[in-house]
Amino acid sequence: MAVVEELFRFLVLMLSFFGTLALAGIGLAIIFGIMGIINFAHGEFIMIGAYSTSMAYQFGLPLIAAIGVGGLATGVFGLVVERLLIRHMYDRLIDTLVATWGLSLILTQVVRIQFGGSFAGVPVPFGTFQYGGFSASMYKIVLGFAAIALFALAYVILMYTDYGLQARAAMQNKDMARSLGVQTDRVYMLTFFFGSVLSGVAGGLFAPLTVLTPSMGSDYIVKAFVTVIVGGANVIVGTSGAALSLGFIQTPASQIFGTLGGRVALLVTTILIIRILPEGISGVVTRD
Amino acid sequence: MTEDVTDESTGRIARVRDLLEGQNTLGNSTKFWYGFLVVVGVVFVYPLFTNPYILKVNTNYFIWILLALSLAVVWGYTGIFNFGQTAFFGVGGYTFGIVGITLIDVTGGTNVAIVAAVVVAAIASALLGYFMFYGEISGLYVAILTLAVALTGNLILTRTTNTTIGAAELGGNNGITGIPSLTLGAGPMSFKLGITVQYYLVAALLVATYLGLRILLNSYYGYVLLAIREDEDRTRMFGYDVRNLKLISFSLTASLAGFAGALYAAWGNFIDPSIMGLTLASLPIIWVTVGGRDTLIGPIVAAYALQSMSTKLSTVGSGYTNIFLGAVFVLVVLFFPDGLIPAIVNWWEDRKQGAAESDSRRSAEVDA
Amino acid sequence: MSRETTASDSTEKGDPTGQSGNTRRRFLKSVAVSTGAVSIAGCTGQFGGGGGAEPIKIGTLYDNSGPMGFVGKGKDAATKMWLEEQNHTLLDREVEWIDYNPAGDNTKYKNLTRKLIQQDDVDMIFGALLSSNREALRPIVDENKQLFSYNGWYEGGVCDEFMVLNTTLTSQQRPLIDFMVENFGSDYYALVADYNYGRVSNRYARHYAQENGAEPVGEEFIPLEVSEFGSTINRIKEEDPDWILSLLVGSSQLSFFKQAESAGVDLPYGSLANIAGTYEHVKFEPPVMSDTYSCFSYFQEIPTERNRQFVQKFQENNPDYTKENGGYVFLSIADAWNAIRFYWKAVEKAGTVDQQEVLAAYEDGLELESPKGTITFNGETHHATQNMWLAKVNDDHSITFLDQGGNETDQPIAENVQTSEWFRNQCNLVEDSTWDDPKTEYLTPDEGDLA
Amino acid sequence: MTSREQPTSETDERLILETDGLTKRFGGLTAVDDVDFELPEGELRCLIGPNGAGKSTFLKLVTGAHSPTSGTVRFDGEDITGLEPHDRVRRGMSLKFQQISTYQALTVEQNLRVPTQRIRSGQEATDRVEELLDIIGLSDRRTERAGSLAHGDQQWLEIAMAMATDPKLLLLDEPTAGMTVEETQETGELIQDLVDEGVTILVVEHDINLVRQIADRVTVLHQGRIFTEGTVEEITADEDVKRIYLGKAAEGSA
Repeated sequence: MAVVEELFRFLVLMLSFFGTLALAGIGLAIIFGIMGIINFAHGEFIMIGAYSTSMAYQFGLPLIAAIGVGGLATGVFGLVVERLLIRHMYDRLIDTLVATWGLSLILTQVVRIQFGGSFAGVPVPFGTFQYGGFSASMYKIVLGFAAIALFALAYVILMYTDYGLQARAAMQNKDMARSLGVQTDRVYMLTFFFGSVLSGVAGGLFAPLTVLTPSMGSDYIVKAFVTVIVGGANVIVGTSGAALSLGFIQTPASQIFGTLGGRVALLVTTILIIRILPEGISGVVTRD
Repeated sequence: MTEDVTDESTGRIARVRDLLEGQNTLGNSTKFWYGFLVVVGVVFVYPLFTNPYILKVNTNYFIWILLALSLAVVWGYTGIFNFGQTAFFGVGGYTFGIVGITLIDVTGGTNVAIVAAVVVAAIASALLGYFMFYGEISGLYVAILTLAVALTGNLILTRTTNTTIGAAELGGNNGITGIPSLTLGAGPMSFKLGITVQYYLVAALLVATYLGLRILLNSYYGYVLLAIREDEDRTRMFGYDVRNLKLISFSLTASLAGFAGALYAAWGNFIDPSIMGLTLASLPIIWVTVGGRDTLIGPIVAAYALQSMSTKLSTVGSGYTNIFLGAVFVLVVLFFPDGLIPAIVNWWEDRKQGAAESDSRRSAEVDA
Repeated sequence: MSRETTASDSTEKGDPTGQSGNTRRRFLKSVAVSTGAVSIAGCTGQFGGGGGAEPIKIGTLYDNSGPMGFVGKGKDAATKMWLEEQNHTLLDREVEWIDYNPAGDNTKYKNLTRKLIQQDDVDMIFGALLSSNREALRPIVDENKQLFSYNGWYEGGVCDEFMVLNTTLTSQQRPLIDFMVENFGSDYYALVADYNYGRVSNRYARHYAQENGAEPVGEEFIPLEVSEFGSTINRIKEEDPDWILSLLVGSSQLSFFKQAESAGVDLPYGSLANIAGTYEHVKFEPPVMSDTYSCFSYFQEIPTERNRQFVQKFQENNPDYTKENGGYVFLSIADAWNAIRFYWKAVEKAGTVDQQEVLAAYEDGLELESPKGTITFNGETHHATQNMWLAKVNDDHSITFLDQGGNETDQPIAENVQTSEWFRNQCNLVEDSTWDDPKTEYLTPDEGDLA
Repeated sequence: MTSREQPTSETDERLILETDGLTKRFGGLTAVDDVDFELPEGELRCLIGPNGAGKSTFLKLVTGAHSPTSGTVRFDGEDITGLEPHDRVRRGMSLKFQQISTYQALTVEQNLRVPTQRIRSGQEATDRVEELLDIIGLSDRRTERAGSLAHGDQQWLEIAMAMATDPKLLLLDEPTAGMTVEETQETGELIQDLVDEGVTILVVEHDINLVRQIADRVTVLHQGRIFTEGTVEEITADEDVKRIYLGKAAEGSA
């Protein structure tokens, strides 16, 4: 196997692991990073994104537009959840965790009753990427770049919009931000909406690759948690850095030890990183 | 300790009550103790009126309550958010299963298995505790780390399809079957516990654990744990070795969870990896949150109520169980942030002394 | 069914309480061949038992929610259809159906089994989906000497006095391995769901392959939650096998097929775990599953007249299971249907619902005309024989049945297939086990056993 | 206000606290720069200096919250540089934090019980709690939650809690922050009562009135180094001290 093909194999695998972890984690990271709360129903938000994307696709929209619709639908849903529930428990980490856990139980069962066990899927677009003897799913590569694009979008919004400025202020010191006139409640509402949209888009991007079932969210909640913990509080750099490094560890591990090895390596790395870098990767980045 | 003025004549009862009561636990009035005796009475008279199923199911609920108490102490009182307490519950259960099956023919009893379960849970939790608390890990990261440990345990246990330790086949996803019931004594003298006796034993253990914890929490250690929960730095500057105390609290409560796990394995003659899964890991958290984080009574009532409700709903055969439970969690956290039981107690006290001057126990947002 | 956790749920829209919610129409016009046969052959003795006294109680323990919810609902629907067809009467006594939902929680399985036995005092229990559910409740069944029917497809091995089983065992799926080796070659790559069902089934598969002189070029044990198959697909391409053996189970693992399709893998799949029970050919859009061969005892598409009527009647009762609604009448439904009908025959043969006598009727051998064709209950092993069909998924995801040579047929590829010889040698519940001194084992072959 | 006469001479007095070349660097910034500090037993020393002079860091080095880059800390004659904070407290040191650190959710009585029970038990502990409640005048509000107390009461509660371990050296970090003038005055008297009981006290403080009211001697820190030491009168008269405080453009560098 020529070296180039080996390199391609590694790169594509790396890209797809990175894409999966980053997409799974970005929505959770934004909400956790800025609002300091854990959305335990994050997996179900991804599921809603996937379901609404599939619905839009069945309706006849092209995949890209369908994913947009999926993201928006999840965003609106997130807004409703934020206004009804999350608004009453800002900064109460444990209570939001239990409340959103209850929400995830409700969502999974309601979707099961409403749409049944599984839902019509979305075909995998773009066919195969060929290079010499090496071939891989083009969509996997697209997924990796989509993740990078999504992070860039989040970075731009956080860095160059006034919402972004206020959000970062609230992230550093909520009381100080409030005393400087930042309507933190409004910022939190927008942040939850923004996080939900990203989760929905992630769900839409995952839809072609998996089977849509009410309990598909549970596959992603662990991945998202791992990425956010390792990433730490800093939303953009931390999460993307974590997805990159974890992808870097999982790729060879799964190549050599098989998929089980990859998963165990992922969990063990998380445990070690928490021990060595209590604030995660972003702790290192922002320290000096 | 303010002495609750009782007209108890004999000094002995007053002295016992003095031990049991204190500011750190709910229920210090004489009326409470009468209520307590009534409940214990009902529990011990119940077998005469009901069928084995009800006894067996209630034994199961008592075991869940022991698990809830272990979390109430480590999280409610010490502020260590142990999301993986069910990992030690599972360690206890599996150890009991392995040692029980291997030794049941040798010693004829399961005493060694029970001790082994508690010891292994203690050692495992001490190692993890040392790794965390001497590594300055705290708050949310303790929760995530303990959950990660539980999920990893689950992952590994499901891979034990053809692993055999001692005489016990771990059986991967199917778990260990054929675990002996609680058998006390040894050799020819051993006595296998029937359903009713098991019910009484577990009920007695639960009452003893509750009273023991009341004494502990109203003693020197109770104050220290509360102090650690409130402000570690302040407590350290009073001369307490906070890291060591957290390790002790974490390990003791994990051993209690391991003990409960052993009882669970003996109760069901079976244990499988789902014991360390995500769903079960969240149950104790929910019992303590719904019950109230700085009481013992709260988690007890919440664990019993929620588990029996969940069983009741499953007999209705509807798919609405999860929706109902989910709604309960959301509503309780929304309207009773300090837990249902403290809210009821406060409501009761407000009503009794008239709304005005009751000291509001509505504590500030107490975040672990 | 011994698959674990996130198995894909089939479509069963409609609210859970009223099943499909349509009115309870009587199917007078449906050709009641099955009922006819039962009433003629069934009532040997006069109507025994307590006459019209208190009702006969039947308990079912099928998940209505949780990852296996779709399987449980299908079995409930089949049970409901049969009871309605029988007018809820058996031996002229009213039949009361107690339906509990353990929702996949093993502790609930234990509590509810005990409740059915000790509180509701049922005469018969049908239940458990995964092997872990069954193993959780079996000690209670044995302790209380309760007749129990397990009808989920699994890796085989239950040899228990009080348990009667009728479902597809991996050991009965040998024709698939012979067919794949004969038609595609002896190098195959095995994808195995890493838990009991997967591992034991893989042992049978490898044993049968080796008997055909074939060897796996790769065997990968994949955790159930994995949905990322990049590295697996790379390895398959590297090995370049003749065909792929699929023992993939659960919604996460099924994403392999989509990812393989998009990565340009176009090898034939020989599947011991797909199509019949989880109807991927309905869920995925063509050509993801094209060129997949599956060998099971039941498919909705089985071309016999009896099956066509069963499917039509079932879909009328439960519209969610029609193709338009993305549904499918899958294996577990047929197994539940046969399970309750076997019980009906046994009770009518014994003339009473006394469990010991009903079991004797079972052990004496029963024959049942079913949508799967004629199947017989084997007394020694307490398992029912199966007719195995070999299905091929075409490019448009339609199904055609093949014979050993690969030609289209409307006959099963193997009839009256028993449990494996290894199991039969060790499990004889007629000789070695009695009601009072019962044999209650769970025998799974270790590595060397089958050779 | 009883005026206190000066301790005669440094040498033969037993030193409760002594630092030798104590230095602490955070990356490029040197917060505490080669400080030699001596605090004789029974003295009430005030530590003052403009913001960023290194007062808090110095205190953290003494309590062990930070470990020094170089230099040693001796307490009651023993080198405690390597000791954990709780070991230092067990040797007779006690601290009142800068921000109020009472146990908000616990009652006043529970707050006092935590430090008291470490060195006393049973009835002796209960009596000591009663005694402390009287000193800070909160006897009749013992069951109220500390969080619901007024700012001044909470400061006093924390001072009483710091006293409950019968320390040889009491470290007070801005004990009168956020207090009214009368409250500051009363706090000064409370601190002086404690000194009469033979406790050595080191107070980090900005309020010059309080310093004048209670201090035996004053140490002025500036840019991590001891700028000058002396009695209150000497310090308040010192022009240089004013300059570093007021930050006027100094002629030469300090």
